[in-house]
Amino acid sequence: MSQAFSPAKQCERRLATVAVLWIAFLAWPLLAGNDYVLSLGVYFFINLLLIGGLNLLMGFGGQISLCQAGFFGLGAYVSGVLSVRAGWPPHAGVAAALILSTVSALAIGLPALRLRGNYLAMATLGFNAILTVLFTELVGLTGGPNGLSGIPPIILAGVDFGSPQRFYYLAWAAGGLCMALLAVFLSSRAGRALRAVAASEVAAASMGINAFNAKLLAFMFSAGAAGLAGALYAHFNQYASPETFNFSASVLIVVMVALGGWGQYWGPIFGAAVFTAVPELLHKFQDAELLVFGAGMIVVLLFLPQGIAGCVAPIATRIAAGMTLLARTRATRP
Amino acid sequence: MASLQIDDLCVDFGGLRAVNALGFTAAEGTIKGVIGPNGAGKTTLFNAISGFVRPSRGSVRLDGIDISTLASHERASRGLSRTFQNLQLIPDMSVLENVMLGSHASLRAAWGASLLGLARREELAAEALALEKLELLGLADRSAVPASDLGFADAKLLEIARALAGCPRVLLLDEPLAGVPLEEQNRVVEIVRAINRTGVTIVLVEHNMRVVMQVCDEIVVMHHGAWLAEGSPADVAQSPEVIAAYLGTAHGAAPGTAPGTTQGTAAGAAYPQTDAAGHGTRGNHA
Amino acid sequence: MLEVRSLRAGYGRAQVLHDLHFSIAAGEFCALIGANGAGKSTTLKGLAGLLRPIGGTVQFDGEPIERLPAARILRAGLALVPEGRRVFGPLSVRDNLQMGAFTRLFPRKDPGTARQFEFVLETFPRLRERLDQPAGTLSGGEQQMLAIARALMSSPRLLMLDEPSMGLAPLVVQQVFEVLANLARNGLTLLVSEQNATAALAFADHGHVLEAGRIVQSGTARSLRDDPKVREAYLGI
Amino acid sequence: MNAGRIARASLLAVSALLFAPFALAQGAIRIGSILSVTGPAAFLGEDMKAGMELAIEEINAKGGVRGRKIDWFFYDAESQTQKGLTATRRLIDQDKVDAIVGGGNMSGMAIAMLGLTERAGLPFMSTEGAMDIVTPVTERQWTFKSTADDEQVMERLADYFAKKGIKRVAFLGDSSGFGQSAAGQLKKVAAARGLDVLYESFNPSDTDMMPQLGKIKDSGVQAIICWTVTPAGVVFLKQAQQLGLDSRLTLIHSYGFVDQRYMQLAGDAAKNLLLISVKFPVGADLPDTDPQKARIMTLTRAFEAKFKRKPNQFVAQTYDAIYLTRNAIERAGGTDRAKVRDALAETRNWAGVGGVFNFAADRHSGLSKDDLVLVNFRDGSFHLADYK
Amino acid sequence: MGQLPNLLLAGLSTGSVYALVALGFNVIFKSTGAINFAQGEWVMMGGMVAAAGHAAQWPLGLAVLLAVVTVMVTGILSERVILRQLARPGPLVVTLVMIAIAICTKSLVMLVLGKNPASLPGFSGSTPIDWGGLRIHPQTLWIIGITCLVMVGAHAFFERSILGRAMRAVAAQPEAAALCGIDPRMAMALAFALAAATGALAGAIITPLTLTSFDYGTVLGFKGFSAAMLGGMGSLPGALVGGILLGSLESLAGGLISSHFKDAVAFLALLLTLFLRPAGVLGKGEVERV
Repeated sequence: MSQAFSPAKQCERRLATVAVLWIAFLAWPLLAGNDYVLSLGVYFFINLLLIGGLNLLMGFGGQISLCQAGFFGLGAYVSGVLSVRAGWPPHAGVAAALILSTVSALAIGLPALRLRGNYLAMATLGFNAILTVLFTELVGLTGGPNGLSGIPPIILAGVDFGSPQRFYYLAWAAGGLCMALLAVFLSSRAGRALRAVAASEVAAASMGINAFNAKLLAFMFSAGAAGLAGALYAHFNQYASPETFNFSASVLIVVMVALGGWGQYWGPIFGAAVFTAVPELLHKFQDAELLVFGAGMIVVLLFLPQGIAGCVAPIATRIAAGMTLLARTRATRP
Repeated sequence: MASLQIDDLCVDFGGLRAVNALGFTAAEGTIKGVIGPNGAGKTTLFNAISGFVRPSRGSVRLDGIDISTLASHERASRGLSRTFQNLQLIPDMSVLENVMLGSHASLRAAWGASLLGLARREELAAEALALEKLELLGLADRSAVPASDLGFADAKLLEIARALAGCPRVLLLDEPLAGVPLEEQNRVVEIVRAINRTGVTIVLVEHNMRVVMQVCDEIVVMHHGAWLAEGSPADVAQSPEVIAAYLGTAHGAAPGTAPGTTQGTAAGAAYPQTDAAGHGTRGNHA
Repeated sequence: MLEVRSLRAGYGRAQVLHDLHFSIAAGEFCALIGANGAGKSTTLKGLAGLLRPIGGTVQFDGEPIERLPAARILRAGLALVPEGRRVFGPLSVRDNLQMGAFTRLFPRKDPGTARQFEFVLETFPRLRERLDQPAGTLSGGEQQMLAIARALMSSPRLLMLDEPSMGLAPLVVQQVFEVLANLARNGLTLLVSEQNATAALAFADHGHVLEAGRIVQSGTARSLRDDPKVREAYLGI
Repeated sequence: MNAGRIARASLLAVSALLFAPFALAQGAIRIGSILSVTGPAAFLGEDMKAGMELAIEEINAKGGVRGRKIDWFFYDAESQTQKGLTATRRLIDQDKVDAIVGGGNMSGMAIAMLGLTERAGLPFMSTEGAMDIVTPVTERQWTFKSTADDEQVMERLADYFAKKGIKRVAFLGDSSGFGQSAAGQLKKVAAARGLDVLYESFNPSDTDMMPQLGKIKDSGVQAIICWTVTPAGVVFLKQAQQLGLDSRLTLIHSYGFVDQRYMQLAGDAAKNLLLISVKFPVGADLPDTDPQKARIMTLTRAFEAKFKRKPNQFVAQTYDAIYLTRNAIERAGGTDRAKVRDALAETRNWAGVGGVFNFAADRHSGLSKDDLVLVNFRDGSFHLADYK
Repeated sequence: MGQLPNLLLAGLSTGSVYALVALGFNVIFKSTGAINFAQGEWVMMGGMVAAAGHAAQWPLGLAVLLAVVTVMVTGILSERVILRQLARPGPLVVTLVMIAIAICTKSLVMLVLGKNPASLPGFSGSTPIDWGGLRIHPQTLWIIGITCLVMVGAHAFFERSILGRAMRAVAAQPEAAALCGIDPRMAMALAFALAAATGALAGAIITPLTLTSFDYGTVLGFKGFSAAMLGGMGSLPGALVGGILLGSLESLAGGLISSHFKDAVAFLALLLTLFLRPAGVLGKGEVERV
């Protein structure tokens, strides 16, 4: 433990691990066997964007937002409506979704991030509620409660990403990009500043850190990631409906951040895996599904306060150390 | 190198005036001690200087420039660093990163650039600087552990290292010795001197009088938020007002009658003592 | 009355107290002096049951109390006036005093409480004038009086006070200590932690000097007051 | 490095679970169903599921379709469109069903699902209400539905209004797909039939309709049509009674509200209520000449024997849907998807329990206004109020 | 404009229920600093249990009592059996655990009491009272009356009773309260019991008007939380003012602007209030916070 520690090296290690992981993820379409299982992979990456973005804001920045599903929906509807109603090419819609969700986070964040703790939670929750009403009631644009159907698939450079096989690679790239950006950001000056703000705004200010800017940046990043996730979601399902993006969904994303590992770099991977896989696994419990889910959540919160990542990461480190040792002994053997 | 000049500073909390028309100057490259009895307003003074509380009057000048309207983070970027009496470390961050935080203000990479990882060279430089400061304070071998793993004394040193990483021109130290075991106190004193030798102006609040008398070039004595005395350690120690105020009414003062509060008890109402078994009460008024 | 043996305590990984030994006889007015961070508050919190000691024993009238929760220790007759007074700001002075007698009022009313109430109001006449005022609006000195009065409401046999002089004007400090001395004269056992060594040693019978979590010196108040080492360490002269 | 390895391992474990081998009946016909039996729409889902269960049991007990039993794949959409979509993918890609019956008992969900089924070229028999599910047919080649079209329902209502001399009505629909679709149809029908309609709406989760009812009260209409399947419809009745509207105006609820439980919840607030409904709930009151009467009574007895409670028209809706699909497969001579689709479109004059079904290549909704009646609720059960 | 009195009355009655829910949020917020997301589920459960009791031929009063007691026990058990296991019960973790408890509560109610919506008869029938053209459902009066009673009762409890004042003492100075022999865990259990009981009562009195079903809790909780924030988290009169303000805003927005956008209008007003007065309408900032 006493070896020299370096954030730059930590960043490189994380990037390398992400690279290896993402190369491994390339095998999913081969393993998946059918489009349904493959589509779970797509949802995994979309959830990763949602949870990873929120983990930056909540886990590392200590700011509670109950609007992640709102930004998710904003992304989905902006891109969906632009391509369905205005005939924009889908990739332009995706870009617009990314920009608009980030900008609306700026607009909400400017007043809201001056509030602390529960007040920020309330303000974001209110914004989510307003967005839900808009998604539901602007029937002419969004299709209302029936949802927006007929969203075209993404076509980039002549490649049609309509099928899950192709779309998987888009989601894969977006998820990987998000994790890489997070790795770089967390080991940077701005990332440190954000973590400092979460622990003590007083300490941060005494280091010359503008706490407000740090929080605003994290809020915009989390909203941007959610907006991108939403746009991808809309073009993948070619459909969006309002109840996917309501307050309960926001609460669930918060829960997934905690289950994966609050403020843990690898947390979102676990959170997204749980979020994607658990409904499939609990399916056989039928009516008791929710109960099993709630009980499981209590167990994780009580006994794994660091989330799944906090429990798995030390084991993984130990295994890594063991493997390195093994590799070395093998190498030194004649 | 810089000087810190305080003029006519007042801080009010509700009806209470915690700092009252205080003024003093810490000259370039000196160590200025601020002493005073508990509750004299020393920490409030520090908070006002570093921008955590808003003074109701008066000014704080750094090198003659009035900084009293700046936010605390802006003051820090101008070279005004401080430590805290009750630590303000980032517990789950490594020791090294805590120190790197200190150099936040002196790094120039924009938010976007650091998000995209374009500031690598600067990062590595900051890392090297942080390690250097940790070595100075003898914490280099613990750079990888989370700050929460450090003992109290080491944590105090870490705070100083972090303040130093910002390459401050003026350093405010709030009780750097409080809670530091005797055997380590000398080390801290040496470090404070070493920092001062590099040209950093230091303002020091400390209860350990031996240390204050040893290291400070000049001492200002606060009492009830106000200026009471100022001068060399020797002068201050001799000043009868200081002895009277700082040490409580001097030990000569007999516990005499006090107006108001205690008159009713002068005769001494007997304490209604419960007996050992805890049942009932015994006796009441005298 | 109180026997502390090898008391060790701390917060999380940081151990603050290292094998603390001392004892207090019944009726004694004892001062625990030391600089900021020496471990005075930790000691008192450990004794009052706010902090579970890592090791060592505390005997109160021969009974071990180091594992008891705060309420049980209070019932046994040991009360603490916390550092910084900690009055219940939104509650009235009267309510603050009643809360002090919580263990006797709840679950059943104790007739002695009314007498105790009269007694503390007699001891602190100022409080009687302010009975229905929210405690948060009192001055610092009055709050300190209230904090002491509140602790007295439980009819303790040993009263501990953590830095009663903190943030008070010297005149008020003097008044506080006079009240304490009076209580001591009337048979209450007292343990006062103080940074303000002069004030504490002026009134106490005995003193223990705490430094970095250890008792480094003990003796009568007079002997400590005149001890040049104590004078140097705490008075810097 | 290794945190990733574990993540990967857990993903693989998940996929292994998903691949758990299914005991496949050799040559069985695979029918998939998605309904919401939890969440806000669960109220209908339970009955709809029961109707399917009963139909499939009956079919299998009689030896299946041309000797092939039905293998039923059921998923709970939990009233969430996302869950419904995932389940649809699962039915299409993993369970490889031959047809899907049931679209989550939410019109919006059925519409979302049909994007996937159309692309996969899979026959989809929706049991949900909205007309948009099957129109335009050019974009709904593979989708059919076993419920009445709102167009037909509104025509039937307009007939009734004409009979009673009602000219001015208020339409108070919920903002879900169910209510919106009905409002859209009513606009067309009203224009053609010279009805004067005041449109108001509410959210399905609303617990207060005073603002809307206040406006309606002041507008001088003769009847109020409320369109919802949610308990908000009970609130409507209670508040209408509170304002004294129930005794002055004709109050009408939709076929989605024909449910004993709602009537009991409404209590005497429902005493003057009319509901437009398929004939199923009033089977006993039908004249013996009605082609459906016998079938309705048979199903009612079978259902009561199995589930120990009375069936409602939601049971009928899905029961018919399964039979429609079964018949099409039988006539198609197998599970060839295109043939099944064509066979469905050729369904003519088939008397189910919910009505007489007539599909066509350009009409994927089988019921007509003749299948609809007006009913009321008296003495604990539904009674026929207006037949043809 | 003739409907304005009706709108205000409707707002007052929904607002009263929001106020009761907000009261529950406040009590738990004061003792834990956490947002109790199970509050809405407790309201739902109160309605469901009362309805089940009534369906089982219990007299109405007894059915309501049954609901209050059952939910109170649920609240206490949630605290004793689950929350107490937390090694470090910080506000955030408690909030998350309460979300999990909310999910479990909702699911259990569904499994035990079924998925059907349920109702109760009006406490004194449902024949509208005519008041100069204003037709009032008698239950509306019950709701407003009971809310007033509960608010006055809560005020009396926190101002007069030993236990209530002890709870305030714990909230103001937990350590000093422990030194007075007040067990903070007792205060916590009491807070959960109180919050659950008021929640259950709110559920029972609103059910005759709005029905209830196992999935009604989330929306009620959401509205109650908003009302608590609007009035000022932790302030007792704030809960009342916040609840009635939110209820009236909704009702007026629904009647005068558009029933589609009434939630949006209400929340927009709420956001503006937050930005202009972050501590809520009656909040005193940090003064009386834990």
